[in-house]
Amino acid sequence: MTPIQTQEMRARRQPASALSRLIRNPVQLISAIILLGLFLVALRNVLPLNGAAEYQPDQFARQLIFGLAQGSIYALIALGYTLVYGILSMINFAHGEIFMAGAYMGFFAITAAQETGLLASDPVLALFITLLIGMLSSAVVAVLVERIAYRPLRNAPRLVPLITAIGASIALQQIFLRLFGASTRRYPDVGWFVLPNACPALGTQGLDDTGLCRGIDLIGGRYDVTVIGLELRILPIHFLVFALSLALMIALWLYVHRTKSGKAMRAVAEDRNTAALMGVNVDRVIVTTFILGGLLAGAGGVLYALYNQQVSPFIGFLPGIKAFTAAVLGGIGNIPGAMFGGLFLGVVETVAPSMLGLSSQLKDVIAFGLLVMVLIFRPQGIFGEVLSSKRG
Amino acid sequence: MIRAVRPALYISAAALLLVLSGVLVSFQERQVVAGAVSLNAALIAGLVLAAGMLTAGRLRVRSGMAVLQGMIAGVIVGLPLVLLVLLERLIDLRFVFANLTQPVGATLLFSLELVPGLLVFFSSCLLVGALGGFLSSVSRRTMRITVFSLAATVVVGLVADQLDSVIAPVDGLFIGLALVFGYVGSDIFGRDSFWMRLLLGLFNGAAIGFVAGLLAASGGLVEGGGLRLGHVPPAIMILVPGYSLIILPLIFGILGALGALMRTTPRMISTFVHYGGVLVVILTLLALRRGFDTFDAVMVLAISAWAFNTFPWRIEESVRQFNGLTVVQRRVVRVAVYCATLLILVFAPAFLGQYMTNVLNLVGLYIIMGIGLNIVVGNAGLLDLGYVAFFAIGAYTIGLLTTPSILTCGGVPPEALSGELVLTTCTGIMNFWQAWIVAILASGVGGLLLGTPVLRLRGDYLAIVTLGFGEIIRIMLRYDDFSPVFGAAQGIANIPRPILDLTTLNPAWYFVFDSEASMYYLILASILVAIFVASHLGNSRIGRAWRAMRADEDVAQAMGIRLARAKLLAFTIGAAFAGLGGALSATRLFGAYPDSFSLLVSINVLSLVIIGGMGSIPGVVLGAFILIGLPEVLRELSDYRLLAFGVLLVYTMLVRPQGLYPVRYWQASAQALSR
Amino acid sequence: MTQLLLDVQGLMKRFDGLTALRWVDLQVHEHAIASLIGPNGAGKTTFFNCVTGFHASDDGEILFRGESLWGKTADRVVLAGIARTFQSTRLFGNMSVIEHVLVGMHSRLKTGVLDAILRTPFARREESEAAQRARALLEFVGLTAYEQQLAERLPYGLMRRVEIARALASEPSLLLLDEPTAGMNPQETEDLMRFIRRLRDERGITILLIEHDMRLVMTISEYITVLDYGKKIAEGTPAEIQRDSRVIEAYLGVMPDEGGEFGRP
Amino acid sequence: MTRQARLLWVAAVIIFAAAFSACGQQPQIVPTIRPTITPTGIPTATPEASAEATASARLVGRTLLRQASVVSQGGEVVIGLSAALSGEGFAPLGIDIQRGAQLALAARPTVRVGGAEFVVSLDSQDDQCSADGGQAVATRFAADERVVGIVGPMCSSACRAAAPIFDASDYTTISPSCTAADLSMSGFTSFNRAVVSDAFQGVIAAEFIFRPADQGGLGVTRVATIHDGSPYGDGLVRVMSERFTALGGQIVASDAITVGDTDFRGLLEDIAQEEPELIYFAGFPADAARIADQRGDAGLEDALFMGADGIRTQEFIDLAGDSAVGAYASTSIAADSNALSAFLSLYLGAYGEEPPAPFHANAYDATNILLDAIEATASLDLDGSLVVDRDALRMYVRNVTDYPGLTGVLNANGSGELSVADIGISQVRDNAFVEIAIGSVVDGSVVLLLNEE
Repeated sequence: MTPIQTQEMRARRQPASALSRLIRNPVQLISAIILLGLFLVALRNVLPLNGAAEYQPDQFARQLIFGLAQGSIYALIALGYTLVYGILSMINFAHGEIFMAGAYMGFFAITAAQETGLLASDPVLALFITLLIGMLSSAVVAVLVERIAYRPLRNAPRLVPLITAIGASIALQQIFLRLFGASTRRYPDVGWFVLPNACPALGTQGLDDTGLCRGIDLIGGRYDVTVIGLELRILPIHFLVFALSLALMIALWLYVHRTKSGKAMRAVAEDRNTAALMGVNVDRVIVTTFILGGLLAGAGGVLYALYNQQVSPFIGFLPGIKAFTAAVLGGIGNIPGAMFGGLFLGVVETVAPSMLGLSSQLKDVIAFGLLVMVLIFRPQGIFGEVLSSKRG
Repeated sequence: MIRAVRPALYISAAALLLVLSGVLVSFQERQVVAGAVSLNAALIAGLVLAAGMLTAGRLRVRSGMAVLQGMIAGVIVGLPLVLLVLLERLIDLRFVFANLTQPVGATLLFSLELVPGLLVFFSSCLLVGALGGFLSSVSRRTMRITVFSLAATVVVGLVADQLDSVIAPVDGLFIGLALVFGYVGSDIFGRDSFWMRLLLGLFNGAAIGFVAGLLAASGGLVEGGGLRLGHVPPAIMILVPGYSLIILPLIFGILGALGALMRTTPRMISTFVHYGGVLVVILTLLALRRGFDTFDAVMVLAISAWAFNTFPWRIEESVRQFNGLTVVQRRVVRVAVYCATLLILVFAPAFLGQYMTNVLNLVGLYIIMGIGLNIVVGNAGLLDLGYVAFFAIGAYTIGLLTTPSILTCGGVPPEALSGELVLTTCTGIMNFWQAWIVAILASGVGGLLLGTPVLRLRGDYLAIVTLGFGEIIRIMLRYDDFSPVFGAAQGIANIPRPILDLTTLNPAWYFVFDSEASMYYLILASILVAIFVASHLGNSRIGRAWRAMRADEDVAQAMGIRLARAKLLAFTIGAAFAGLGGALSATRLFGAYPDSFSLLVSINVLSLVIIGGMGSIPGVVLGAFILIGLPEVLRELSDYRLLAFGVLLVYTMLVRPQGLYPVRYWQASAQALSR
Repeated sequence: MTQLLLDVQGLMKRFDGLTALRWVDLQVHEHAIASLIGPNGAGKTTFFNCVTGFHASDDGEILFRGESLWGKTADRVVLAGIARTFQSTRLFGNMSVIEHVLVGMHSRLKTGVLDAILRTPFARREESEAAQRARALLEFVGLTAYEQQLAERLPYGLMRRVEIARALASEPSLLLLDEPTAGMNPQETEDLMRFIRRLRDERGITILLIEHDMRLVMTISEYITVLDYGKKIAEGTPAEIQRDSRVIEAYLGVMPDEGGEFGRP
Repeated sequence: MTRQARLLWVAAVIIFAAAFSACGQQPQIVPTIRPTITPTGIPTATPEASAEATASARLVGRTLLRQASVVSQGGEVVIGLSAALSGEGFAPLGIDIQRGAQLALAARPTVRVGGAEFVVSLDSQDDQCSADGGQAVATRFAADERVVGIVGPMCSSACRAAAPIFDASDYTTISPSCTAADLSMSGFTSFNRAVVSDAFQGVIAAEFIFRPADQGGLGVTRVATIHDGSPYGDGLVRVMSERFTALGGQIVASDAITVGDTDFRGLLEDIAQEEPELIYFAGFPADAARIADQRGDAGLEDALFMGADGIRTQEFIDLAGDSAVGAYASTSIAADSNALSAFLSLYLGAYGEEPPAPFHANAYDATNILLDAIEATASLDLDGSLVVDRDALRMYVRNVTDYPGLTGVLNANGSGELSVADIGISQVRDNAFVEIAIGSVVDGSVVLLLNEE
């Protein structure tokens, strides 16, 4: 019997250094060079070489705010992707359309409110009802999609549910197109006035068309403000969108981490079969996940429509893809990660084209480029934990 | 109880969607049977019938109860529609449902007043529901025959105006005569020996052919001639007028022989002849009647009922017989089938006319791309949503190399050159064939480059990243700053059609591929090459490696398959096929325009691969004909093509994941045959 | 002693915190039938995965016929001549039995892309040879009757044999069998034992076996290594292992005291 | 298979491919004439340029055979209509064109040739405003012997894809809405259009923006241009920018949006840096409304907004809300003659709604010109059937002079342009487009006539 050698005698094999790993992997090498190149171009534009910088700080600040607003909408959708992926390790391609459904149903709600005069008399209530109806209808659509398209295929081979998801996404978009027509519809202008005593400070900007000042209009207001030397154009709706998505994210996080059914959800995410053995009703948990994802996407839809004022059956597709990118960026399956990913993507997408001096046609190229870079360098995303092969 | 009624609920929801989407308005004037049945009526009746059959079918009850069940289903579908019509009177639906250009009532109530209209509509729903219920209780065979012949009549009614010029009545007449004479003649005299029967059939057919030749030579068939019987020029006259007295007897002789062998030959050939004859009869009927009214409808219903009656039995027997054959016989049959289809494909443009050939060309392009994507998705299991990027690379390479562009004019953008200068400086312009090879190589390399970063990704990640690549390339092609190279939003125009200049061999051989038929042959040749390459690859060691990789990547690696190399190979070959198709599409459309390379193309190709049957080449061909050909022919349905794709994708995955023409069947038979 | 085929020294494998294998040494000699036993979760399958390149081991050395396999991926390991089966049979869903064996031969065949496309004489010859070899292998494992059937639809015992035939197709010199008798009745286990002996005697293949069926292990293996919690706690001939107190302790748990009512086996 | 044998195989394949392609014909040069608009002059395609272009077209298509449409006695003369009848975004435009043609045929149901009268019927096909659709419809008409002439196709990409096919069978097409500038300069023999080319619309728009207020213009020198990436948008912006810089104005920023995207604030913020006085957008209503609306968020609320005929619809006003007030749009219909208003009331009577798009009058004129051409060039055959010599028909349409159309007096310029050179400029005032000026090209230079307030 050979003597059992003791551990210490062995010379440990040092893990290869990060740099040498980078050199050996050509794909990472090339993308690193590209990233470096872009960074240098950005630096050249920002630094005030000969005279004023190509890219002014206040321009950066304004675009940062736009980016954050757009990013929080991406975040709300991305949360839906992360939840569903966590539970079923499947991308719910139709999630973009569920977002659109919320925006569209919100439109019918707010127009009905306008017709019945509620919008004029009590805008806050009307806005609340619109948000509620938007969220509920998205949840209903999400549950229907899960019930019809995903449940029967729960343990089919990996490719099958993915293809059903693509089919469901196209079908949903076309059903809305056939039912409600392709013409773009407009959310009516609505004013939500708060803090009337801020009137004197607002000066002329606070006056609406009737000439009197009723406070800060959270939805439609535009105010020029100079903050630490940067003259910025503040739209209160930006902060409303950002605040609401943050609040919803925190609420979701608390639900998942602090409640009983949240615990069940995490159990199912970990291992569906074992969770079932522990008495967790897996089907009900999955349905709740889709409902939560739907509610968040619906909220995102209504906020999006209030912010961009236009709704059509086609608005769901592109934001849906971008939101997936955000979810992967943040680390799929990780709730704060989805929020961060959404904001990060929103900002980069808005700021990068002008900072690099490119035309904004390339906005989507930057978004998809970012996705590829993340998957090359850190497939598990910024906050994600290493994807074990089981769920990878 | 609820479970039994669930199909009726689903169908009732579908009916509501149909009505609210305003589709009935655009279908209203589309007549299936002139004067009697409009497309609306056919659709609603079809839905109610299906609801009746499904509900009653589930409960497996005696006919009495079944009829009642059918009625209940009729109510479930009819009632919401009636309520909708009433609701419409109260509030204006047009604001919410924008597509309702006309009130729902007008389309549903057979243009009667409100109350009588509703009564007529509701009672007809009950009646049709009851019929559905009754059908489900009767024997399965009769149910299948009635349903299939009704469906066939509706389809023929819809497509009648396109099919009335496929066969000239005179041709149909002579083909029918040759078959009948061959069958009857050989039956009476040469009953016993096979060769005797064959000879007689041949002789009778040749006699018919001779008569046809005489008729053609006599000029009776010319426009306005007495025997023209219709406006379509008969093929007899077109085929080689000089030698008609030799060619025609030969062709009709073969037909006579086929007629003669109807009884004795293996079931397959007789089935083929049997249904070929049925098709010819229907086409001749349409060509004669030039319209489709109630009489035609009844005729087609009767013919299809008779045909479907024997259909399942004939198919089972031919499959049984086919399996019983020895290996050599099977190889002969396979070669015979291939030759027959090739023959039909070669003569198709002459029969179908320019418009149908144009449709076939579009279907052909999608077949080429489908075969390419089938390798990537069907065999290797890599869900590629950015396939249109390689299609675009192929098209733009042809565009750049066969027209004055920055590549062919030595780096000088052509706008800067005035007219004459272009001729002198742009010496780099290639002819189509050279550029085609470069296009295939370029898209192959594109596949390699785009494949490398995604090697380690799986399933959904891969789908999204390839979708991203597709979008990146589409945006780059349309990007303003690249306009001297790619022409930005204008794309590249004036791409010439291919010219085959064989004047060195024989001064007369100078072919310009400018007509639809010439492009058809070019596309047909490309498809054959594509099938040749893809099936050989699929059946080889590499094909097996791909299929293993698709089933279980880790185990495949344990079998010695280098995953990176296999995936890259699949990507490259798939991309090369797309490049081949892209080049043909660019020259066919005389230009490469950025709008025609949208994500929609990738989804179209993906749908026909998946619905056709992942991994099966005949599945791709079948998928292309149904998903691309049908909407082109039924143009008013082309608006609902995307809706149909979406629903079909979900339906296929739920009910028939292996697709319409599953690879299992194809591969097993291919292997069996190849031994 | 016959020539050393597989020499694993100080194999180390950590899964972020959990040390699955801790300094494991294992030697297998040419034409030997060796076994690797140990309670569940001892790291036996992880050991197989590290040797066959499924998992990258963190430290240690793997020498096969003197050539180092450390850091090589699974496809290179099978080229070197090591084949394996899996604990739960992982067959290809869309393939027939004979296709499984043909895929198993993938590393031994040379048909390239061009040969396949043009179906050159070389390709056709290699294909027919491969088919013949595959049929011979099926004959050897007794699956000739099921050649064209979908592998996943066969009964469990036959699926096991398909997996073994697939592993043999790459003409290995070392075959790693991961609990081949799991789910088999005694009669089938008996057949398998004879089959393993025939493999070693007729085809000269060295066998390394992971097994829980002690009767099979003790009768068939010439050398046994015991793992517990990722550490090698004993190795030697079946007789020595049976007497080794640490092995008993690992399997039956800690003895209450010397003369306890359990007593010696 | 030894290595050399395999290499042999590869070599054989390559040699075969090279040989096969080498014997292909020497590359035939097709001089594509991109829309080379001379900086100063108006894009006039001089007659000799078109002859040379026709020669090259011949190289592309088959040599033009002398073909004729034959309509047997008692049969119908068929006029083909190619427009987008489906596809929600384009359907309103296509249906509007179809109605224009139908109204023309309602007024003139028959054609009188040599004493015999033939009923004229309209065969409408859906070209889905795409290259594929345009070509499919073109082959369908080319295959039908009874079709004499074609009104359409509708969109520039369809026009460009279908033209070679119509050329090959020597057809005559008059498009009521293909405005891409280069279509009449690419040597297509079959292409004509009864609508003002973008070349004119862009030039007149540039003049209107640049000219000082007292000469009827806006007096703006700093302009930012945005287009929606479609051939129409890209071509129009190119022409306008070229003319505007020639006049001395400055294009401070030029960018493009991707259709389907909804948030342009980043783009507008970028443009705001250059402080443009006016934003010129070439595209369709939904995107135009978003840009008009979101420009306020980026600090450009005092910048003017101008579009082209694509946005001159009620949909733009509804979607842009109050930020549409004061927006300008150039459009092809200028002459507000009483014939036009009579036609509009006829339209309202027949279809119960205002025309949703601007091209109905152009379709009306195109159909009538085709009917005139048939009556002028057709002849009766011995057996009484009508024979229309397509080449003669084509020449007739290419040389129409002083035709009193709804859109003004139309003159052909010999290479496909068949329209008056007047462009109307209108502005959004209390929720509707009001025409405020008419620009026309008078022998090379632009004359701006202001409507009295």
